[in-house]
Amino acid sequence: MSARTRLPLFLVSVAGLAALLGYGVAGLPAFGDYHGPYGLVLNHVVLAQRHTTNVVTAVVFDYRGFDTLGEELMLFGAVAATALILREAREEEARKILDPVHSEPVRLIGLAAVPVVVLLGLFVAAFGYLTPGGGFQGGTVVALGLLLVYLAAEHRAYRRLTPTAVVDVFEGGGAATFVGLALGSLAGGLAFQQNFLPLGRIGALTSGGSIPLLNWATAIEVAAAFLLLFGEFLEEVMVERR
Amino acid sequence: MDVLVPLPVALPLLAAAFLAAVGHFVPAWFGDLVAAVVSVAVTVIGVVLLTRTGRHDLVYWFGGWRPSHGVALGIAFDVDGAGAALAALAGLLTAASVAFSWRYFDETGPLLHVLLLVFLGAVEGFALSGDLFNLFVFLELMSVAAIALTGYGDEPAPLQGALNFGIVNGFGAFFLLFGIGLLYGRTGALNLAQMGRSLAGGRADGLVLVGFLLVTAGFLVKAGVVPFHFWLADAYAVAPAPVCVLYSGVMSDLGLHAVAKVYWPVFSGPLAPHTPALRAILVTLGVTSALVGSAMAFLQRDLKRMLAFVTIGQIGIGLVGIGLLTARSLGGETLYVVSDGLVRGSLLLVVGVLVRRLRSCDELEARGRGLRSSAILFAVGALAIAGLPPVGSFFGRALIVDGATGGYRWLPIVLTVVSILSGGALLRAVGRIYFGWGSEREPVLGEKPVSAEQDEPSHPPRGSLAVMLASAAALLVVGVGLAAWPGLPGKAVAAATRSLDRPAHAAEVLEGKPPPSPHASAPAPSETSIAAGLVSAAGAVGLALLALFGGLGALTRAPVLRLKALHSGIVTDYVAWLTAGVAALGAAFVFGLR
Amino acid sequence: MSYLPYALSVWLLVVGLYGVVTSRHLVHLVVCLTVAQSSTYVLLLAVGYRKHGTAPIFKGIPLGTKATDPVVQALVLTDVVVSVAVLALLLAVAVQVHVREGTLDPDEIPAVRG
Amino acid sequence: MIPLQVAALVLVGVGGLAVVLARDLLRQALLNSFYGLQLVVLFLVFQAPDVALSALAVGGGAAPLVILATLAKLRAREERRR
Repeated sequence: MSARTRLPLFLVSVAGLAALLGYGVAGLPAFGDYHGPYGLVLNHVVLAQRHTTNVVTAVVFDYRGFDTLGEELMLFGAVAATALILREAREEEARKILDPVHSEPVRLIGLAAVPVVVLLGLFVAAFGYLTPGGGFQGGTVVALGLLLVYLAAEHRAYRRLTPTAVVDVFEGGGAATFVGLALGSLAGGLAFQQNFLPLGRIGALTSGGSIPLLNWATAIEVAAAFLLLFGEFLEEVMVERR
Repeated sequence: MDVLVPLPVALPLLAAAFLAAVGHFVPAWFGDLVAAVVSVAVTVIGVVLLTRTGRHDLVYWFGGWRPSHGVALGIAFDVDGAGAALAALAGLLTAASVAFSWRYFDETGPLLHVLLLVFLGAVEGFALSGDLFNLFVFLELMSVAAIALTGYGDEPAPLQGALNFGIVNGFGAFFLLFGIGLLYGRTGALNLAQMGRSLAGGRADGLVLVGFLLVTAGFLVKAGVVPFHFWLADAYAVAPAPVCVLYSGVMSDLGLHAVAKVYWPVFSGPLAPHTPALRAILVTLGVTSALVGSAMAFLQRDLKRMLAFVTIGQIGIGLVGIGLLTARSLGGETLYVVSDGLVRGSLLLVVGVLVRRLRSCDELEARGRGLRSSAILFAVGALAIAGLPPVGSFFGRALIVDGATGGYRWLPIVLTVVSILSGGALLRAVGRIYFGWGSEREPVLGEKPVSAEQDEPSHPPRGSLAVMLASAAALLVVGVGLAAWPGLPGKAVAAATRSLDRPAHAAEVLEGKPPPSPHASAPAPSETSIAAGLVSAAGAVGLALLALFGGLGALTRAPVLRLKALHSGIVTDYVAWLTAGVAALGAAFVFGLR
Repeated sequence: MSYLPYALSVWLLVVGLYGVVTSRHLVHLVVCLTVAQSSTYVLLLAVGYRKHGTAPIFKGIPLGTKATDPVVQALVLTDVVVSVAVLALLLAVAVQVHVREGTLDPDEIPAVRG
Repeated sequence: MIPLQVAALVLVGVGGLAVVLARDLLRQALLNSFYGLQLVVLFLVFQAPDVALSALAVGGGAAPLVILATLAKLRAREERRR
């Protein structure tokens, strides 16, 4: 199909599609009038059932933890595949890796920022089941923080800090821990992914039973996954530098 | 709750993560071993689950969150006969694929098996889940693993196929998620049974129709139903054969069956008054798919691409089985999809053997006089595709056709044409490749295919031929031999009958009430369908001989060339077609179902 | 007016589709894909919003306070993070295609014709 | 619906259109990260702080990084061919 015939076909059909979607959303309750039941029931029972003040985290890691299992493996698989494909592309045009030159101020700012951002990420991950945050967000932030090492120091330092093999261990290990905990409760005669730890005092870092464990397993996996991802893409750029 | 239910998902995913973690420190064979053990274990579990779903579904609440007052707090697996059968099918095909790819790739390192295991876990979850968003998650996981596997190979492949796959399926997933948002706003639920219960009171208004449209479109993209099919053939052409096996045998079948899996529990209530119109729409869609797919299959020279279009055609027949909206044809669809998927998988493995032996899967170039055993496998598989009685898929197809009511008596004729085209294409390839019949120049079949595995370096053929042929033969034997399973059609129809009873099913899932045992029976195939099967097989042979010795010059006509030209391989075209298809289907729903 | 958020989600999906179909560069195309994807996030969160409701985090506020739906937020939260990895995967494939073909114009790099 | 929400919605609508219409890749990448931040604001006024956080980490950090790295790679290849 030439671009000349493609656009009219598309415009006509997308107009129809837009009309259909509008017809569909018109059947929704007006914005702000959502009447449940699913989420609203959870809002009432979570504090008593799970001792976590952040209902969203409780949903992510417990009530709908099985979705999260799938999402984690999606992240894991996508990153592994990206690494594979980019490495193949590089092997096709093998080039010497050179480090970019950086001005001193950039290095200093970067180095100063590293611990700050990493700590921020750990904080976000740690209090995720009490206040907004959690393993997914925290892990991403941690990875971004370590990425600054690349901006500050050299690419080699970034690589030394995050050798692929080790990162793979953490990535796979984090995901494996997540599934393993779920299977553990199964082995213990409970349902898959059922909580098997004391719920603890509401508001304490140890509250929420197994949620902290799953939370940290997630944080580790996400951080490792993004470190691997960033590393591969930076390598791409490095290959091209002369 | 049955402790086996979560394992088909948990085992592969755990194995995948573990394998990735230790992958750098273990020998290569370890990956083969883990993948083989896990996929075999999953197959066995699937069969055991199948035997346990005779009287009732197996409902499993993750995290132990049973519903309170009809509100599902957690995610449920709802294993019925069809789900368990598809789970076992996926396990078996993965096992065959793992066995086949033993020493098939140069590539060492665990990644192939990691991705295969992630894919297996995803399809198992998709087959067993009873929660709409959970279905979405596993659909996405399936896509990610599949895109990666498409790009997998010794030499970097031309990856446009993978890109088209990712983009078109991405939009399919967005449509599905948009539909989920609509339905969640109305029902405030994600559990299929609960959603259906909350929709049952109301009528089929805009939100229900559009929600049904978007969810169905999402699944049909994955199934590769015309006009959502364009990405599929491209992806097959570049993916290595052992991966195509999983696409053709598992992914398309699951995407297709998901339509029934969602329609009956969720939408059958409000849409019940419009059954005849919906039947007309879905059957039309299926017949179109079947005709386009089989016609395009006959116009290919790349065997993988040919089998991709054969898949599209066969999936179309399956959609007819779902679209007839009767218990008998739905049971037929399950039986048909499973046995036919096994046969398609076996055929793709045979193609893999050709690729390794002759370094080509091009009908006009590959010449394999010597390869008798693979010739036999290929020929038998082709006849099975053509629906020769009494192979497994024949019984499924007979149930589909005999389940047709009133105005659909013409179905056998159309399906016969489809089978003649698909089977004829495959048998033509058999004649050319193994017997050297026919000419080596057929301009209408297009230029030489560009496949990842075509231009291999000239090191000696890898992989153990015995193992490859054995795995192909195993799939073929099971697929054909399902016919010998006593009373299997009856079981399939009984399971289908149960899943059609929406209120009883909802009560079973949400309150754990045992369902009534249905009085379903599957009468022996009618004379019509037996005759149709025999005519199809004979016609396929005849068409193949005609094409080989008469040549295909007669096909160089404008309509044929235009049909081929539509498959331009340009992803922006595909997205335009996807939009047009959804809009057209939606118009049919909105104006037809009210 | 109270349907504006839903209208926005429809708008984003349509706009994303338009961008993809008219795109002349695969990287541009993949970014447009993410715009279309964001429409689903907007829809889900809009559906779960409740007038004058707080965030579903009961720290320092009494139980039973009117709050938005936590489920849709959980669904979107994970999907947002994962979508980046998928974006990266598609971009990696695009890089690979560029290495092979030397161009990323969809019209110039058809997969297989016919 | 409070004015703040209306404003956020309109901003996102415009931002999305801008991303799609930007034909220059680098400009599109920048507009896209702006768009990500607009989404963060929208999620905040939708009372979804958790989602806003992950949207911030992704839209403000991960996504632009990946896109820009890809663009840098492609540009370098283009230059080398010339």
